[in-house]
Amino acid sequence: MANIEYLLLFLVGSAVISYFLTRLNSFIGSIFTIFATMFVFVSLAAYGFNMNLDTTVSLLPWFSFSQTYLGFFFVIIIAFIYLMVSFFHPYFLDKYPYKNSYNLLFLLSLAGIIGAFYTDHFLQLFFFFEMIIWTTMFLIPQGKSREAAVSYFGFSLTGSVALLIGIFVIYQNVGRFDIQAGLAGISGTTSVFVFVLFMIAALAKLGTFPLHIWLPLAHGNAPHPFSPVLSGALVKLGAFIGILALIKINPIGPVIGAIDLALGQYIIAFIGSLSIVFGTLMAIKEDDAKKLLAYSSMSHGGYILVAFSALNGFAFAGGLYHILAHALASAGAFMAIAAVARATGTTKMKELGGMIHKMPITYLAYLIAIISMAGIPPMGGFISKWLIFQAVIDRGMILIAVAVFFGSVGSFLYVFRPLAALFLGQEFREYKHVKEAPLLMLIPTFIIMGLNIYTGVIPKQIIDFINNIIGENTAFAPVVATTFTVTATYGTLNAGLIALIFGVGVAIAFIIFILMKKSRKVELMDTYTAANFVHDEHLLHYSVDFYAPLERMYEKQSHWMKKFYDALAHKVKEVGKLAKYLFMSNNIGVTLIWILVIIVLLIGVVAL
Amino acid sequence: MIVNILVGIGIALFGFALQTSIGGINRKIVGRLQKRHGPRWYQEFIDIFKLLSKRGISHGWIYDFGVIMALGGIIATAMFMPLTVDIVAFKQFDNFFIFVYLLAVGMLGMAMSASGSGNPWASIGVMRALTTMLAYEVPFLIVALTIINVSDSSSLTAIQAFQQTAGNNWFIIALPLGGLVGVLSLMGMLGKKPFETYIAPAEIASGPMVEYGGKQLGMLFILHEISVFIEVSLFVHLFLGGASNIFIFLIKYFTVYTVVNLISNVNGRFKIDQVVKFFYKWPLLLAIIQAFIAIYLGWVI
Amino acid sequence: MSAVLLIAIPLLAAFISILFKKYSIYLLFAVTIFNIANVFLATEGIIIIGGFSPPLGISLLVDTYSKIALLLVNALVLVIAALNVKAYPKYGTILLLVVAGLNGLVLTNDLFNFFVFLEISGIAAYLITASNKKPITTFRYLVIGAIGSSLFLLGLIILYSMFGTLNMVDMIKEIALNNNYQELVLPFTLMFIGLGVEAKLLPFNSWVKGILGHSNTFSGPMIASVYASAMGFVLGRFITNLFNFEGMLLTVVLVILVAGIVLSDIMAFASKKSREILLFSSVAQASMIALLFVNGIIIWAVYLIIANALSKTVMFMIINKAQKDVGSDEVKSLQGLFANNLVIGIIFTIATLSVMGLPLLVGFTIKLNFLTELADAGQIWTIAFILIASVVEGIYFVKLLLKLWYPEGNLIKVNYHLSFKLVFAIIALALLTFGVYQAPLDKLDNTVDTVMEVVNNG
Amino acid sequence: MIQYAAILLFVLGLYGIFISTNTIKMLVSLNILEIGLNIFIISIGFNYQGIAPILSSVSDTGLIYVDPLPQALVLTAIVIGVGTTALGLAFAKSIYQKYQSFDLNDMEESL
Repeated sequence: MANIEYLLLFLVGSAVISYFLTRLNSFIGSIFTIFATMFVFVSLAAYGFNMNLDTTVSLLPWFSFSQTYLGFFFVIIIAFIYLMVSFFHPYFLDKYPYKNSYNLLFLLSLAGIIGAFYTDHFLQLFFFFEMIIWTTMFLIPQGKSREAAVSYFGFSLTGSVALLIGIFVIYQNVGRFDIQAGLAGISGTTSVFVFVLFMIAALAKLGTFPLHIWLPLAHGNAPHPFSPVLSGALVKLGAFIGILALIKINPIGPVIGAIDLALGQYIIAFIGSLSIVFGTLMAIKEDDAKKLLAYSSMSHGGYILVAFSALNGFAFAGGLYHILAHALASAGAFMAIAAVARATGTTKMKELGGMIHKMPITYLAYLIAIISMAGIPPMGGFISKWLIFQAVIDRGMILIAVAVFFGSVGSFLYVFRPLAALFLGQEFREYKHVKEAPLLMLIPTFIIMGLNIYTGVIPKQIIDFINNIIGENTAFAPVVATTFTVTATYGTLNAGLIALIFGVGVAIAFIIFILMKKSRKVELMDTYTAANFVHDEHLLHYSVDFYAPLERMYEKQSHWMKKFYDALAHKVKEVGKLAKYLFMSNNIGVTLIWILVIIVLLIGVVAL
Repeated sequence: MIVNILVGIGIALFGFALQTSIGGINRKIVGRLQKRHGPRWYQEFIDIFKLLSKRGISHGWIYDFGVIMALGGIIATAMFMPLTVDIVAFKQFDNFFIFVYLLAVGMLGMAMSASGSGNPWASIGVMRALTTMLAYEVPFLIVALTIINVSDSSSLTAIQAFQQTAGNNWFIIALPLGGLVGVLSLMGMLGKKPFETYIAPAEIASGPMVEYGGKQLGMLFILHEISVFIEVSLFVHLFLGGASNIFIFLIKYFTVYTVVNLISNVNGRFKIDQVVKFFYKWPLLLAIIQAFIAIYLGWVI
Repeated sequence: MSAVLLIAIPLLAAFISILFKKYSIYLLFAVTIFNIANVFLATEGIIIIGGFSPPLGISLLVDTYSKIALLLVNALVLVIAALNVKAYPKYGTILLLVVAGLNGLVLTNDLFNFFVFLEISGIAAYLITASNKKPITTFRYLVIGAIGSSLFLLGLIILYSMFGTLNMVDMIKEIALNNNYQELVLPFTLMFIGLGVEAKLLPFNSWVKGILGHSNTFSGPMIASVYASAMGFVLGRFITNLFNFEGMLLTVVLVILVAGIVLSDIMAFASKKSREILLFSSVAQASMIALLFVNGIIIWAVYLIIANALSKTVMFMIINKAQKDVGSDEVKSLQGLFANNLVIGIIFTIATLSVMGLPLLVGFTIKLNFLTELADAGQIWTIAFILIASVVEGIYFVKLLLKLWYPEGNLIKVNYHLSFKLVFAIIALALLTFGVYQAPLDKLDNTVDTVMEVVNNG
Repeated sequence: MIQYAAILLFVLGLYGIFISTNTIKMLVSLNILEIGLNIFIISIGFNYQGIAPILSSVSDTGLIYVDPLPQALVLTAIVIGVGTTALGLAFAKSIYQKYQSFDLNDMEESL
C-alpha cells in the first residue's frame, strides 16, 4: 500500500473504525489506533525515503499528489511522533469526556498531515491545513481548558487565512494553483506581499512571537498525550510554510550590506530572535511543566526561523536538523511529563518532587530529551544548534547572535527546572504509591531516547537526506558529512568522537568512583539543615519560583503580549457592541436613518 | 585513535595537576598578601586525596550518578583542550563550541546531583550558578563570535595559529574591548569574587556543595580544578595568542590565573540579580560594540 | 402540470383550510408534497396567465434557478412544519400562505405582482413571528417591513414611469436599449433597500435581532432558513438580471455588503446569547450571498443559500428547543447541552463547521469555489475582508461549540424527539457527503439563471 | 405638482414613524406614507387631457386615455395597505393587552 491516496483513505477508514472500537472498549480502540498509525508510518518509511510512493489517484480524482524530499522530511517526522504518542492512548483515553472521538480525530488529523505534505495544489494544501486545525482543535479541549482550544483555533485560523489570501494573490498573478509553479511565478511587489502573508501563517503555526499566545495555552492544557504531537509535530507545519516563504519565494528587496542579507529575511530572523528571547524568559518563569516546555517550543521556533532566514546551506541544514532534533526532544520531554502526570495527576512543579525514585526510566527519558533540547552534546540538538551558530557567525548577525546565544544558555535554565522540581529533590509522601509507567508507554520512551542519541552521534544519514532537500529546493552547497562528522564554515564537528570521549570521561569518573570506599546510604530528609529537624519534606523542596531573583527583573513586562491580545479581543467586542447599538437598535427611527443615509449617499455619490 | 585518547587523558591529567598546583601557589600568594603564611602549595592535592579516601554518604543513585556524569563530562572536555598549537589530542576537532557545551554536560550532572541531594541550599546554589552562567555566557559568546569571524575558524588551534601568524596581534590587543569582556567573563566562569554568589559559603552554606563529603566531594574538587583549567586555557588560547610551546603556555596560564585571582581578592560579592544586571549592562554592550567594529567596519588592531 | 398551480393550489388550500382548521396542517403537507412533485414535472419557460401576450399581463418564469428555489422552499416548509406539528399545530393556514407567497415571489415575472407576493409572504411572516409571543418585536418587524416594501414599490413605480412596463424581461430589454445607468440609480437603490430589509442586509435589518433573538423551533428556522433562502434567491435574480450594478453604485453596494459581513461577524463575536450568535451569523451569510450575486457568481451563491438554509434550520431548531426546555438562551446556561445528546451534538457541530467553511463539509467546497471565482474577478480585497471576518466567525463558533459540548456544573436536560434527530442526521449527512464528494456540484454552472437567455431569445 | 405633494406625504409618513413611539401613531404614519405612495402611483398615469380608459364604440383616434394600469395597481396597494394596517392594529392590541400601554417607550425594559 504505497499509494498516498490509499493511505489517506485507510486513515479515514480506520478513524471511523476506531471510533466504534473505542466506544466498545477504549483499550481495544487505542490498540487499533497504534496499529493503524504504525501501518501508515511503516508504509511511508518503507517507500518514502527513496520517493517510491505511488502518487497516482484513482478514487479521489479531485486530489493530486506529488512527493518531494522536503515534504517527506516533515511527514516522516510527524508520522513518527504520531506513532510514538499513540502508544500512550490506552492509558489516557478513559479520563477524557469524549474518548470515542479521540482516536477518530487523532487519525483524521494524521490523514490531514500526510495530505498536506504530499499535495502539489495550493487549495488542497489549504484543505488539509484546515482539516488538521479543526480535528486537533477538538482534541485540545478534552484536556484541561476550553479557552486553550479557542486560542489555538483563533491563531491557527489567522494563519490559515493569511495563507489563503496569499494563495489567492498567487493565483491572481500566476493563474494556477500549482505549488511549485505558483511560488516560482510571482515576482516584484506581489512576491513581497505573498511573502508577508505566508510569514504570518508561518509565525502563527510555529507559535513564534508575536503570534505565540496560543502555544503555552494549547500545549499546557491539551490532553497529556496530545501535547507531544502539538509541540513535536504540528508546529512544524509553520516551519514548512516558513521554508516556502523564506527559501522559495525569497522576494527581492533591499539588501543589508554588512551581512549580505535581504531585509525581509533579516526581519524574520529578528522576529525569530525576539521569539527566542521571549520564549526563554517566559519558560524560565513558568511553573507548569508543560507550559514551560511550550515556551521552549516558542523559543525553538525562533531558532528555526533564524536558521531559514540566514539563507545558506549550513543554516538551512541546521534548521531542518533542528526540526528533527526538537521534534524528538520535545516529544520525549512531553511524553515524560505525560507519564508523570498520569501517575500524579498534575503537571505543576510546585506540587511535585522526587519522582526519580519511582520513575527512573521516565526520568532518564526526560534527561536525554532536555540535553538535546538545550543543545548539549552528545544529542541531536547540539549538531543543529552548532550548524545554526556557524551560519549566524558566518553572516555576522550580531544582534541575532545575542538572542541565539541567550536562548541557548537560557535553555539550560529552564529545562533544568522540571528536572529539579519534578524528578529530583525531596520525595513527597503523597506520591509514595506511584509506579513507573507501564511497559507499553516505555516502548516509545526508549525509542525516542535512542533516536535522540542517534541524531546526536551519527549525523550522516540525516545530513545526506537534508542534502537531497537542499538540492531539490535551493541552490545552496550541500553540507559535507561523514559517518560521524559534519563540516561547516568554521571547522568540523565530530559528533561521534564527542560521544566517545564523553564515554571515556564517564568511564574514568566511574572507575574513580568505584575504586573508592562505598558510601553510606542516607535518607533524603537526612540533610544538612543547620541542626534543625524539619519534619515535612515539602519544606525542604526548593521548587517554587526557582529563579525568583531573575524573574523579578521582568515580572511586569511578562504579561504585555497577553494583555495586548486580551485588549484586542476586548476592542473587537466593543466594536461589536457599537455596531449592535448602531444597527440593531430597538428604535425603528435608527433603521430609518440608515435607509435615508444610504439613499442620500448613493444619490449624492452618483450625482457627483 | 587509542593514542589520541591517551593523549587526551594525559592532557586532562596534566590540567588537573597544573591547576591544583597553581591553585595552591595562589593560595600561598594571597596568604602573603594578607600577611599570612598561607598553606603549602600542594595542600590542595592533600585535600583531594584525603576526601577521596574518606567514607561519605549517598542520597540515592542520582546523587552518585550526577557526580560521575559531571566529572566524566569535564574530563571529556579537558581531553579536547589543546595545550599548545601542537599538543592537542584531536586535531581539527577542538571546536570552540565543544568547550562551551560539553562543559555544560558536566555542569548539568553536578546540578542534577546537587538537586538530587534534597537539600534546598543545594538547589538555591544551582539556581544561582545557572543564573550566573546566563549572565556571563552571552557577552563571552559574542566576543567569541567576533574572534571566530575574524580568524575564520572555530578550532582553538587554528585560532592560536592565527594569532601567532606574523602581522596579527593577540586578540586581547586586536580586540581590546572584547579582551576586557573576556576577562570579566572569565571571572564569572571561575566563580571568582564578585561573581561567587553561587558558592557564597557563609550565605547558602557553599550552595551546591552543601551535602557533599567523602569521595563525592573529592571528585567534585577534581572537577572544579579541571574546569578551571579548561576555562583559563580557553582564555589563553582565545585572547593571549595561545602558545607555541608548553612553557609559554605555563607562563600565560599562571599569569592569567594569578591576575584574576588577585583582582577577585579585592572585591566584595554581588547579589545574584546584580550579577545579571552587571553582565547585561557593560560587558554585553562592549561585546556588541566590539563585534560591530570588528566585523562590519573591519577595524582590528 | 402548470407552474401556476404552485401558487394557486396553496392559495386555494389556504382558503379551504379556514373551514377545516383542525386539518389545516395536513392540508399543508399534502400541498407541499404536491408542489415538490409539481416542480419536477413543471416545464421550463415563460408561463402566460390569462391569455395576455407579454409584456402585457402577468407571466411566470420557470427555469432551473427557480426550480431549485421552489424545491428548497417547499421541502423546508414541509420539514419544519412536520417537526413542529405537535408544538405549533395551528399554523397550517399561515404556512399555506407562506408557500403561496414565496412560490409566487420566486416564480413571478411581473414586478408589481412581485410586490404583491412580497406583501403576502410578509404578512405571513409577521403572523409566524407572532408565535414568539413578543408582540413588540413583531410590531417593529411589521413597520420596518412595510416601510421596506413601500420603498420597493416606490422604486418600481419610478421604473414603470420610465419604461412603461412591469414585465421584468421586457424591462431588462428596455433598460438595455436606454443605456443610461445614471437615472436608474434612484429606483434601483430604493428597490435594493426594499429587498434588503427582507433579506436581512445589514443597515436595514434591525428587526432581525428582535425576531430571531426570541424565535422558537418554528419561527426560527422559518425566518432564518425558509425566508432567508427565498429572499436570497429573489435578491439574486434582481441583482444579476435587473440591477446589474455599475460604477459608483457597484462600489457602494460592495462596501455595504462587505461591511455587513465583517460587522455582523463582529457583532456575533460580541454576543453572549446563543440565538444572537446564530442570527448575526445569518445576517453575515445573507450579505455574503448578496455579495456573490453582485459579483455574478450565481451558482456558488445558490449552493451557499442551500447549505446555509439546511445548516441554519438544524442550528436554530437545536438551540431553540434547548432554550425552550432550559428557559434561557445564554450560552452560559446552555453549557454541556451536548453531553447527554451526543447525536444532536455531532449534528450541530457538523452544521456549524459547514457554516464556518471547514474541510470535509460542503461549506468548505462552496467557500473555496466562490473565493476562487472572486480571485478570478480580481477582488483580492473582498477576499481579504471575507477571510478576516471568517476568523472572527471561526472564533465565536468554536467558543459556542466548546461551551455546548463541555458541561460546567450540573448537566442540563433537553430531550430531542427522534424525528428531530432523524431529519437532522439526514441534513448533516448531506453536508458531509457533498463536502467530500463535490463532483455533482460542478455540474450546474452559472447559466442556471436563464432570464438573460429569455431576454435575448424572446 | 401633485407628485411633490405625494412625496411630501411620503416623507411626512416617514417622519411620523421616526418621531412617534406610540404604536397607533406609528400605524397612522405608515398609512400616511402609503397614501402618499398611492397618490404618487396614480399621478404617474394621470394626464390632464386624458379621459377614462373605457373602450367605447366611438372611434378612439386622437383621444388620450389616462393610464389604467396605475389605477389597478393602486387598488391592490390600498388593499394590501389595509391588510397590513389591520394586522398592525391587531399586534398593537396584543401589546396593549400585555403591557397596558401603546407607548413603546413604556415597555423598553421588558424586552
